[in-house]
Amino acid sequence: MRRLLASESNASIVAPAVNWRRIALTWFALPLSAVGALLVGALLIAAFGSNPISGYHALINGAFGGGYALSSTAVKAVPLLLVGVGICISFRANVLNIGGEGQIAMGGLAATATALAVPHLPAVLLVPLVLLAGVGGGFVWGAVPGFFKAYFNVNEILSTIMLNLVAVQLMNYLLAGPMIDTTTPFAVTGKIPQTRLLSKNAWLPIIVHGTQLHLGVVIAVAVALLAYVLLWQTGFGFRLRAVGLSREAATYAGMPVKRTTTLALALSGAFCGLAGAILVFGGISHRMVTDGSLTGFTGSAGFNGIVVALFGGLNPLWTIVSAFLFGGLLVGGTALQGATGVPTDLVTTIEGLVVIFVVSIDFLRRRARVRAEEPPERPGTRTRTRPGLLRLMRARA
Amino acid sequence: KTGAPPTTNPAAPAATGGSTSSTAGHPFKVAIVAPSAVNDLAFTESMVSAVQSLKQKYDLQIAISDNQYVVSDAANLIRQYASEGYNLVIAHGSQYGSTVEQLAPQFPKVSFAWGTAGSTFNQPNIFAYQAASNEGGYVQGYMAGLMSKSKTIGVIGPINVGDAQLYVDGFKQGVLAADKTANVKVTFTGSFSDVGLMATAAKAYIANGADVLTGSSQSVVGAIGVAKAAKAAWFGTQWDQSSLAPTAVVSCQVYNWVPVLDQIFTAIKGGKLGGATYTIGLGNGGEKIQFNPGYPLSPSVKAAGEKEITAIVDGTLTPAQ
Amino acid sequence: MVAKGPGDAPVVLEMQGITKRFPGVLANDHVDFDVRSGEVHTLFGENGAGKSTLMSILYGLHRADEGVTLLDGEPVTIGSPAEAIRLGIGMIHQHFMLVPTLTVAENVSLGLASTRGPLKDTRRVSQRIEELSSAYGIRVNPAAAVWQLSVGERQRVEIIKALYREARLLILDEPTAVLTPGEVDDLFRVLAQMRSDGRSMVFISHKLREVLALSDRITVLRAGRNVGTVLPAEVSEERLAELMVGRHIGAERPSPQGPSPAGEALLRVRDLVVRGDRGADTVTGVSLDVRAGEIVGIAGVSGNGQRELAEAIACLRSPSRGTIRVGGVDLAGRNAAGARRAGLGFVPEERMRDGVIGDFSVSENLMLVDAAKAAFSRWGFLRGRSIRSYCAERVSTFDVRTPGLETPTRNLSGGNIQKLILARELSGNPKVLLVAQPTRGIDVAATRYIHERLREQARKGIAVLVVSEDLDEVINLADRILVMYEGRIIGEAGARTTTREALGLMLAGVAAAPAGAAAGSSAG
Amino acid sequence: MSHFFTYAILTATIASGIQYTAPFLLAALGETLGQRSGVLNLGVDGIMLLGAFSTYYVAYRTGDLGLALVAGLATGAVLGLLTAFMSVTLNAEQGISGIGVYILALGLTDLLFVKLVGTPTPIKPLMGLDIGLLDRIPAVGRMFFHQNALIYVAFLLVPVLGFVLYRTTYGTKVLACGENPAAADSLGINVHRIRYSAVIAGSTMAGLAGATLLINYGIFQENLTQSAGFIAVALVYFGAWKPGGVMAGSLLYGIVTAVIFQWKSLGIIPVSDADLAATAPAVITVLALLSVGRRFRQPSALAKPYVRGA
Ligand SMILES: Nc1ncnc2c1ncn2[C@@H]1O[C@H](COP(=O)(O)OP(=O)(O)OP(=O)(O)O)[C@@H](O)[C@H]1O
Ligand SMILES: Nc1ncnc2c1ncn2[C@@H]1O[C@H](COP(=O)(O)OP(=O)(O)OP(=O)(O)O)[C@@H](O)[C@H]1O
Ligand SMILES: [Mg+2]
Ligand SMILES: [Mg+2]
Repeated sequence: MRRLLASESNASIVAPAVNWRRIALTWFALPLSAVGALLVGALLIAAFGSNPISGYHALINGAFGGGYALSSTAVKAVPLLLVGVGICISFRANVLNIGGEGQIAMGGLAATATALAVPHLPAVLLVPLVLLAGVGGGFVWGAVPGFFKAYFNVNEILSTIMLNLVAVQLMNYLLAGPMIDTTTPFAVTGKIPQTRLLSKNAWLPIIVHGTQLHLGVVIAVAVALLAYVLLWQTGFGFRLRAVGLSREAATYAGMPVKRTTTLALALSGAFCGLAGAILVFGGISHRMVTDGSLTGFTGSAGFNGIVVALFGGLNPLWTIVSAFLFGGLLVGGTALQGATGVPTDLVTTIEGLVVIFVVSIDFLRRRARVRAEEPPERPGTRTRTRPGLLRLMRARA
Repeated sequence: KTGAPPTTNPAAPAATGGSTSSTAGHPFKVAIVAPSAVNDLAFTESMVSAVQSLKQKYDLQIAISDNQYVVSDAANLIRQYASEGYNLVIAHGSQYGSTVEQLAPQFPKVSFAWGTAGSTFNQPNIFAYQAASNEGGYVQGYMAGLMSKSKTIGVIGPINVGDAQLYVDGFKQGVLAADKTANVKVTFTGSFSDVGLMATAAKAYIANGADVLTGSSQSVVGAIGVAKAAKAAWFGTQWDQSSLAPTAVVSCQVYNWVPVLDQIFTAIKGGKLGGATYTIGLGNGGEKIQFNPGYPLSPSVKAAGEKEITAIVDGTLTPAQ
Repeated sequence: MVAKGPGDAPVVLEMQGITKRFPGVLANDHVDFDVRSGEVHTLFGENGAGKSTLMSILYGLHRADEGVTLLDGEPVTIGSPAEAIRLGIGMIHQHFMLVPTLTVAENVSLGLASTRGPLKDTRRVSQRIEELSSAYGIRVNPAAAVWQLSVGERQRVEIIKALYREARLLILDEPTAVLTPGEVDDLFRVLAQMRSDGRSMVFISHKLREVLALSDRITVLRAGRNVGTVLPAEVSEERLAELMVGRHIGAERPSPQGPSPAGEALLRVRDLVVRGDRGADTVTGVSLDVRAGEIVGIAGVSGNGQRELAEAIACLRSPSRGTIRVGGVDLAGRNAAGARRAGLGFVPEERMRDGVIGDFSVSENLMLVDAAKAAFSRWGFLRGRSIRSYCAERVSTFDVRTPGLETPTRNLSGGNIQKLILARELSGNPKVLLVAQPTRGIDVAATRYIHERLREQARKGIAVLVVSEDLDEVINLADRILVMYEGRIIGEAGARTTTREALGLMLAGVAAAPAGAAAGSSAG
Repeated sequence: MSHFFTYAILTATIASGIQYTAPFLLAALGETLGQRSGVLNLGVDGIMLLGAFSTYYVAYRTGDLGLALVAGLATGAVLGLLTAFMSVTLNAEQGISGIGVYILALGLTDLLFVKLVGTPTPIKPLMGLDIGLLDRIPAVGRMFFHQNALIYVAFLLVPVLGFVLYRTTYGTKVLACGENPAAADSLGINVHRIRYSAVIAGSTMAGLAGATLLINYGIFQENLTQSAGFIAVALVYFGAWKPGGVMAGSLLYGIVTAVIFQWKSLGIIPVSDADLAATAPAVITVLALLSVGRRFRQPSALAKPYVRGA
């Protein structure tokens, strides 16, 4: 019997023909989705009576034209990237983390509380400490629904959404109460729900003078690389992916399924929490301040991060690229508003369209891949259509 | 999220890095960063339309970024406008204070205006502006106290801060001055933007027997609808809201930031980039009580209200802050 | 066992030149196939030979790329199961097509018009079900929820479904794979009655004995092609197997019946009580020993506690009482990983669900239990090179046929997946190997290979415990057979000293065990 | 505390709790129907938003609330079609496609609002409907029988959905598609058609939920729903996919919210602690779930696209 271990055996059977359809669908599916969304966006700009070309020109210029724009984009991308990486991890473990918003807020609060508690520590200690506190805050806020899911079978969609609602109120309470700024006289600011100016020693240093580019950008990229290694090069990542694909098989293999599930959501929360800390200490105002809504603090990064991760194929490395692009979209949206008067909501709309196109085109990708990648060998050789997006997007390490 | 596109195009090649002091021949560049929509019938609209009304007078080039309720995004924009050579950046929201405080030293040639608030952080290029909204609040509260039959009056604020807080305090004081036995209830929804919560709070008051309501912030539109549906009376602030509920709105305290802006522009032309705090009030024409002609207000109540206005304007009455 | 139908009856179904391509696979290659009225026509062939595909085309689940189907001589296109049903074709799938949360009556009437318009007419449906049950001697309670039913009862519901729809051509795809001998006999009795009503049947099975007993004709598919139609009277089991794989394979030789090996008892179970999913005890006091070098088979009708027993031994279910020792180590309080450390290897019964992760590559599945071992992981990081060389070794040692180590495991055949699992479970040199349903749904050739590997492990001194509902398998493979009934071991038989018939009675709980069973039912 | 328990306030609280419940209930019932057929629709919040907007817009333009409601329903149906197309025909990953719909609606409603409306203007409210003499019954009358018609519709849909699911052949097909679509398919049921119909009907209910919310508030604004749609999805899990359970969850959530609000406006909860109190509905919902310790068994095929023969 012929042994089929050698992969060259395939090559000898099929003539290497270029399959453009497959290439288009496997390599250009995501860019095509983006283009599709931008085209619909162009229609919307036109509906507002503006010129889409000049609108997009302003958008791209505002996002990527020059050092300042690039640095703004990079800074805007940081929370998206961190949340996105967290999403990569939790979705790989088959846990849908919709709680990024709350986890960001809790990370921000924990980091802020730390800076308020020990403001005099030197920067070399305080900066890592507040970042770790952010990680911790998010970790806890992710671990709770993770634990509930793993041990009490409480659906994580339910609990993460509910915890978002809890987080926003907790944030309002803390910022208007125990953590409120008591250093400025009441007459100056009234009772704005904000902390005092946080210790300078906790500020994230700017790494390129004259821009916004701060240490958080480097940290976020490093975290994404680490997450990649974690998922594909470590035993923990292996278990996490195994649990995500089949709880049953992981259980039979003796893996700690419940612990892994809890940890996956907690880790996802930790990354979001880190994003929260960076939002506070890498921001311009260097305080934590709210307008009473979660998005007022997070800028919806908890949701946008899902889009970013998805666009990055749930692969932390591609998520870096994707976060940068979406950061640019958000930053450029303001420039577009300036140039055309089309509200920045256009960017949100485009984002939604991107998601819809990506998940829809995935169907065609799946088919293209199955048709093209597994050429007929001999009758009776088994192949199976590959299932869903999450699985499809297994990066080849 | 601008309804009305900005008057001029800020993306057009701007004087970057050059001198920012306004020399004759160059338009004076003003940027407004505001937390809600330009057409919110309240806080943001009051400032934007005031600036636009001065466009000719001062040869202004205006850029507007509205709906910047995410503070970190707003901060980024404020910084960007400052770095693009705008002469004046108006940070229209108390929550932007810290940002302005941080940025002002980095852009010493740019003038920042921050409100509503009472402090310039002792910096030479920050103006602060505020509204003595307690004055109009007092007047309207006084009328409310006289009008209410159920003796139950509901007050809804967004967050306990800035002019909202002043208005609420003044209103409460006015009600009690008119009727010591009245029952004034105050709720803060915790959000500047949540129309639904405001409406819900208004409903709670109605359910508890209130027949007069008032509220501050851009999120009151839903609550006004509730008042209208329940045939309760409504007092507004920041902007004339009569058109929203011609049968329910009694009167509104209307802001007019023009006096403040006049002072700021004059100061800047005179080379002074900040360091002063300006207040609009009933006295300087920055605030006005606009009666809704369509509301059947009893003449005696109206007369009592006008008497209080006169007292405040001529200084015989000063509502406590 | 069953009277044969007429050989000259009219042809009801004719499939001509059916070709079906799946991405990468030619599943049917110009297959001709016909069925006569009142006939049981068997399709026989290796895993993946194309049997199910051919029948799916007939039932409207797939569309043929080429070829025509004639019913009563008329060409028909069957685009959906709805059309197939309308044409009088019924299908019983290997995996029951039942909705567990619905009642029998709801399942039976699903998709049919109701006499009460949009409302359900449960009463009328139940009545009709009762009529059919009594006509064919099939006992079912129309009001019972399907999840409460045993496997055999579910099978009956499937048959009722077909009868209810007045199917005159019934396709049965591996209907006996999960049935006990008694249930198989019941099924065959019903099929015989249906045949005498003039209904026709297409039967698919991997069990040679059944095929020879039931069929009027047998068509063998190999690699998607029809390699011949034979009459059961004219072929032997061996010849059939040979046709199937296309070369000569000898008959399976049962394990030599030596004296019971005197090895140490590596697996000791004492007085075990285990609770099932529905809260009741399903294992009610089991004690057994498996010695080094011995293969012990556990036979039983499914649902008599074997599954829970196996899961308890593998530490996937904690017993409410009793002890389990592997090589002297008490497994109490351990998890599956702990059981493996104590020296247990475990091949689960649901191999696609529990044994492997379909989307993982072959090598990832081979690492599933060992990834944390020092040989493959340092400081928590996986060691790619040693993993690859190890997996390559396993794949070749166990003859896992795969295009590559990175191939997604779901692309492998059932037999090869089973070999992969065996390769993995034996890698830790276990003292005890627990195998549940080792060859369910696996074709004859792969079955023999797997049996041979199990015997080889026993010869090496491993204690092998095989849980199987396939009597032939247990008889062929085991040195000793324990019969489980209602949570207990009710008897023991030497594999060579018992007969299928005697065993079959014991499975039904009828005959008591021969006295003196070494590890029979416990007194407590 | 004492004056909370006055008769008038108690009834008013429950009445507003019921009103608060209605949008959640409508959306959650719609989601229940969709999930029972095997489709997870995470885009409910977006559908509610767009439904609310179109209701608002038509009411604002025409002043005709009836027409406005039709617009809300139609919007729900169209978005249901989109959702079904993605989930059923294109086999999209459902958790994610729903988020796409949500984000799209979030942006689009605001764009449309700015473009088509501009200045926020309240619409005329839907008056309370007095049901015969029932609303004269002391206490109960004002609590339950002086609500606007949509509230009755929401609660009426509970038994209606129960009836459809458990008493009709269509319901049985829906359940079968959610549990074992292959079985349904093998019996000639068009799984795609059933799922399309369930998702479209469910989304229409989400559109109605948006309209109800809008009519409650009387005005549209950005992100009007404030995650109400997501909470509705959560309530489906809470209610274990049963209409009655979903209603219980929605009522728990709505009434706790109303009570907190009443207490805030009555000053029972000090302003400084108001935010903490506002976490109560969410916390109580999760805790209720934990303490009941219910082992959920969701529809087996939930969120799994059905591909014949796979
Ligand atoms: N969608 C598919 N794509 C590729 N191969 C498939 C697909 N569906 C089924 N198969 C293969 O076809 C074979 C027969 O399918 P069937 O549904 O009869 O499964 P089965 O008999 O349970 O499989 P097994 O024989 O492994 O137990 C299976 O072994 C499976 O590997
Ligand atoms: N839906 C499908 N998509 C792709 N390939 C398929 C599909 N169904 C079956 N196949 C492939 O077609 C071939 C024939 O499969 P089929 O299910 O007909 O085999 P079978 O004879 O029923 O096998 P078994 O004995 O395991 O049931 C196999 O290689 C299988 O992998
Ligand atoms: Mg088959
Ligand atoms: Mg098979």
